[in-house]
Amino acid sequence: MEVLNKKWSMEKLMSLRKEILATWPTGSDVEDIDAGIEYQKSLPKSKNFAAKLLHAKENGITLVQPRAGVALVNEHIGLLQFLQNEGQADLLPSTIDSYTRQNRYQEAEKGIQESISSGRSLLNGFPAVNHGLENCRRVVESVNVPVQVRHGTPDARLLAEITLAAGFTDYEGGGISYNIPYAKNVSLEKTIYYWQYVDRLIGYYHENGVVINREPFGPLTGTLVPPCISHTVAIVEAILAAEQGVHNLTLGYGQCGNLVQDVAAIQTLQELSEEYLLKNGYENRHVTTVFHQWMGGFPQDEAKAFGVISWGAATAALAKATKVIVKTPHEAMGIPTKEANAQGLRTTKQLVNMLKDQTLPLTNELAEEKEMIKKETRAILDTILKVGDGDWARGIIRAFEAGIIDVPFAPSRYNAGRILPARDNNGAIRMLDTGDLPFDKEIIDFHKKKIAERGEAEEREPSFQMVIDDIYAIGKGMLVGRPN
Amino acid sequence: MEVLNKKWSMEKLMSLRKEILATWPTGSDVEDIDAGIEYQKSLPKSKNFAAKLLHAKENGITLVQPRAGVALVNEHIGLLQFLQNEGQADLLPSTIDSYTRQNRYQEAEKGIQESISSGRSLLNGFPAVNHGLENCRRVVESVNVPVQVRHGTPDARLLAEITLAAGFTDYEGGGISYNIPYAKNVSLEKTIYYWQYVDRLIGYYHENGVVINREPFGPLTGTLVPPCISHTVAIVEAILAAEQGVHNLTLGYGQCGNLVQDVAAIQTLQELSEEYLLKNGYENRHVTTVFHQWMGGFPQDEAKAFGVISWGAATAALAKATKVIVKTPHEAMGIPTKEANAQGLRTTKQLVNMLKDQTLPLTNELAEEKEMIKKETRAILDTILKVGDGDWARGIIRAFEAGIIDVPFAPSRYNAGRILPARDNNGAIRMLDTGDLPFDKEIIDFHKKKIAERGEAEEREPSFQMVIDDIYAIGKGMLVGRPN
Amino acid sequence: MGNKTIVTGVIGADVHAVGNRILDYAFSQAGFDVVNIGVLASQEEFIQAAIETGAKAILVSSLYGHGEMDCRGLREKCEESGIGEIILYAGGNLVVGKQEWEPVKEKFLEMGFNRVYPPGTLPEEAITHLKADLNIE
Amino acid sequence: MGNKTIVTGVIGADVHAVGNRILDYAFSQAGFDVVNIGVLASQEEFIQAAIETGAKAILVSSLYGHGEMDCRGLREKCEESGIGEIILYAGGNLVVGKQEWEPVKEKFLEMGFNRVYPPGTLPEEAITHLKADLNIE
Repeated sequence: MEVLNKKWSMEKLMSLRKEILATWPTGSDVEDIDAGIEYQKSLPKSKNFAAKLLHAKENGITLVQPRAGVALVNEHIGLLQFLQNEGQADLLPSTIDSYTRQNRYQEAEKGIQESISSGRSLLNGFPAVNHGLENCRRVVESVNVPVQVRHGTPDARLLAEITLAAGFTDYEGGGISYNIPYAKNVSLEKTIYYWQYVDRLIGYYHENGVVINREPFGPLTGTLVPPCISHTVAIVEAILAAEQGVHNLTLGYGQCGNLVQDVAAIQTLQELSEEYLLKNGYENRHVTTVFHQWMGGFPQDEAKAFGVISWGAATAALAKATKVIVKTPHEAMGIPTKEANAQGLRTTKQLVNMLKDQTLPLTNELAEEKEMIKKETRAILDTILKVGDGDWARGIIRAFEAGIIDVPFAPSRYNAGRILPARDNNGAIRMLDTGDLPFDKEIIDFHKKKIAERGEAEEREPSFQMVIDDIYAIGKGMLVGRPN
Repeated sequence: MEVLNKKWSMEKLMSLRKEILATWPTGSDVEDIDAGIEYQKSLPKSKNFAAKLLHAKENGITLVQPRAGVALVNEHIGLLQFLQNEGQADLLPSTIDSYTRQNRYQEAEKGIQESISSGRSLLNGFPAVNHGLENCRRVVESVNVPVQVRHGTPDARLLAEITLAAGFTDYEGGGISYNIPYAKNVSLEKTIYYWQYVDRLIGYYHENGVVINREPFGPLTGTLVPPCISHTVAIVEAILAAEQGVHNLTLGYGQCGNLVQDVAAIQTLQELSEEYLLKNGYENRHVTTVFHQWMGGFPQDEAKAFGVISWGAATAALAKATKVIVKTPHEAMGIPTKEANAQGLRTTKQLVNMLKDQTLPLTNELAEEKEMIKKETRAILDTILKVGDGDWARGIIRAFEAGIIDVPFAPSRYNAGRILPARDNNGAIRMLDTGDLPFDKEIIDFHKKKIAERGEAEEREPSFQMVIDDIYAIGKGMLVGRPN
Repeated sequence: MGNKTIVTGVIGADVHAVGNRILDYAFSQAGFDVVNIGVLASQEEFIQAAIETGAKAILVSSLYGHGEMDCRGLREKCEESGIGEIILYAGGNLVVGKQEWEPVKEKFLEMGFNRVYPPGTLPEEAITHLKADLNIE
Repeated sequence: MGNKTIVTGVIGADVHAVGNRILDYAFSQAGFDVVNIGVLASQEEFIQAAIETGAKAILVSSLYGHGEMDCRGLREKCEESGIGEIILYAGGNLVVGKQEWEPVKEKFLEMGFNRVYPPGTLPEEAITHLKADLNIE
């Protein structure tokens, strides 16, 4: 099957729908597609994600959103209400459990049952498919702010059908960003096709007056991802979504830790995505940005974790990201208590409020960083379109095969895994090895120079050990993993 | 009595000493001035404040120091050891209680007794004078890092004699910075004279091979102090200390909250102080800087307090201050537990380590801010020397009388109290009213413009209400106190 | 002076001047005649000022943790000075360290204070109370 | 293969790939022959790989909190497959949420794991243990 970036007919969507809804009993509750649209229209505007994001963007505010999800409905509602009331969250999530992400609804069911019998959540998220339409609507109705589905599901079609009909107004993921970092053996053809379904569904909602926001997952593997890599994936997914009729997009980026690079990344993500959407004929699209606080390893100590969280919050505010996804002081220990989650939110809220009147002024360093990110990203994007013979879907699939786009530390066998990222002497993420990325000599020399500077400062040859040192560094209180 | 900036003879110091040491029984333990010097020489270099600061400055490291002091010796030692071991403090303090600061040793004694009988510290610091030489030496000997005396004592002569003989290697305060914000009715003639004694004593130590670091108290009243005001006081005190033979100085500044202004302040403090010391003939002086985390009101919520602490830590690191004085998540509640104190230290340590390879690049905004701070500070300093007919001591006294230098919110009746500071639209501290500061039209217009911008944004006339709103703002999570 | 005269100040060896300045401003704005004796004020100075001005209330601030020791006996001294019925408020960081608020409040009420305020209280709250306690408006 | 062959992987529906890559690198550097079956690995895949390569140990990683459910019965399946004596290690964020470490460790030891590691353990620690358990060097 060849997948092309071409808008699906409604017939195609509707004929597939039947099959999808039949994959788990709760699918039958959403058979009437227009019932979901009617329900969405009955919700107040204050619960619409897209509207709240655009308002924030216009007013230079950075909104604050947690990750959160537990196995049982009442407990999940209690958790979200707590984060709304005690955490002052502007936006809420329902983070989906890992079994549901792999469409293992049977195992999710077992997790629900064990959670009931043991009195604590044995699932790492909310199994929305198993709980079904009415329970999901109870979640949306129980809080006062917009709710987003956050997951990591390569085939998220049934999940989308149920949660969108239930009033969720933002849907995270994409055919690339929820495949390469989240699957091992699933081809990009398949996941792009799965996500064309989701995007077409959202396009149908849009045509019928319901605006659903879409958020490609920005941080990918969350570990030393150079901005040009995550930007490329975000922009290609934005184009694929836009083709199916999605109008509102939040593009994401995971904090690297170097202030100048992070601010440059958020600014270029906004600028490049608008440029490429327009250039490809997608008009009237609204792009906002999301900044993910530090996605790598966290210090075990909560006081130190607060420091890491705060630096992410400050950077998000100075970069003027539209929203920031918040970590918690329990990060190193796995899933946080609701109290710890609310603490991370309040710390972040304090900083985005304190810094809302400040930006990072444009400096030579910032201008240079932005220029390099743009050059790199354009080089990859333009090559993708070329190898795709003018089609973005065909292009991204072929590009992954050829290593033209390459995500570090990804589990998928459809990813080349040839590039090797490491920090430079100021903590910005560069490449020790640019693999088969389609870079010209200027870009390659830039990375070589930056890594060489660090090697000299540390008196060692750049190697994979440098990469490992960088991965462990934050847990030891550092950004750059220097030898002892 | 007229006080001039002229180095005291040793005879003058020694003749006064007798009288000072007689003001409390423990003074008799330090009668032999050279015994203190010998004891200092017996201490390892690792306990010398000046040496550790210079090493940090050379290596671009920002050291971390708490505030801490309790009534009883063993408890105080336990506290410092905890902050060293659990808080990873690079430098330690002994914060002196408020009775000792007012030379009310009788009341301090009562506080010690009540603390013993009640089993908790009823004093807000360590009453070093009452505990005397041997107990103070036990403190220094019980820890592995340098220890500084931090207080707020207008007449700190006896305290200096005892603590320096006991091995403390850094002494905070000065005739201006420990008078204007810390006293109501004590004249500057008196306190400058008191501190000439302290500085001459330290000069004597220096002549005999023992380097004691001196730190004028930078933040003054800690509330909306424009950088030019605190810079002026710090530089005048540095000059007064240098005249008496002090060679090592740490000049301080309290965080205002606007990143660009804070970085500009630390950089100009270093540059201006070196310039003025040299211009006034004081060679071979070593200036380092200290950045005080947010000195104003704190949020009650600990998670939010961590955010405020982190922003101070990040700013100190980006400004490359030599050390940072750390707040705690209990700040809004008064004196912290040792655990909370250690948490503030670890949060700060995480950030200064993470950011040690980054600086704020020089931008137009930063260059302009530095230029303005320098112009303002030079205008005040040069006028001080003029009205002092060439003498800095005479000049600063006359300048305070005339409002040529003026500290906002100071309790002292020797301070004019005519200037009115408020934040501009980006959160930088400007002046709503420049009072009698000797500013030219360019500077006055700059402040007017900045305040007017904010007034327009908030659609209100600038007034004292704006100042009050700014003071309460951080507690409400904001930097700029906007109307609702 | 009239029914609206009050004495404010910061007791003991405490030099925290900012809050004192704001209280002065806020109570003046609210129509009170504020006699502000400033920081580093002794019990005797509070009482002296109250007697001289015929004040109806004394508002004691303490921000540095020694409030417990500094405030003890103030009510008794007022009684000895013939103004035993005067309204006494206290507020701020009244004790050393983070402690449960209720016991601290109890302690000050037992000392004879009419109202006690924890850190972070806004002036508006005390203004409302004082107007009620003095039957103003 | 020899005495130094081990199987590593991330169990269940877990896709955390970074730590897995580092473990692979660190154990290889330490002289082990690492058979890395990657993320999303089932119990059966671990056992199959161990049998095929004659591995002496299976190192199970779990970072996403479902480790408790995913690891249950692994020892019994090893026994059924004829490799009941194989060394089993587990490490990572093994349960959902912040829990006391000791009870978690007990739980996994009872399940038949030889050693269990909390989050944040460096590879060096497990390498030292494994060398001791396999009598290497």
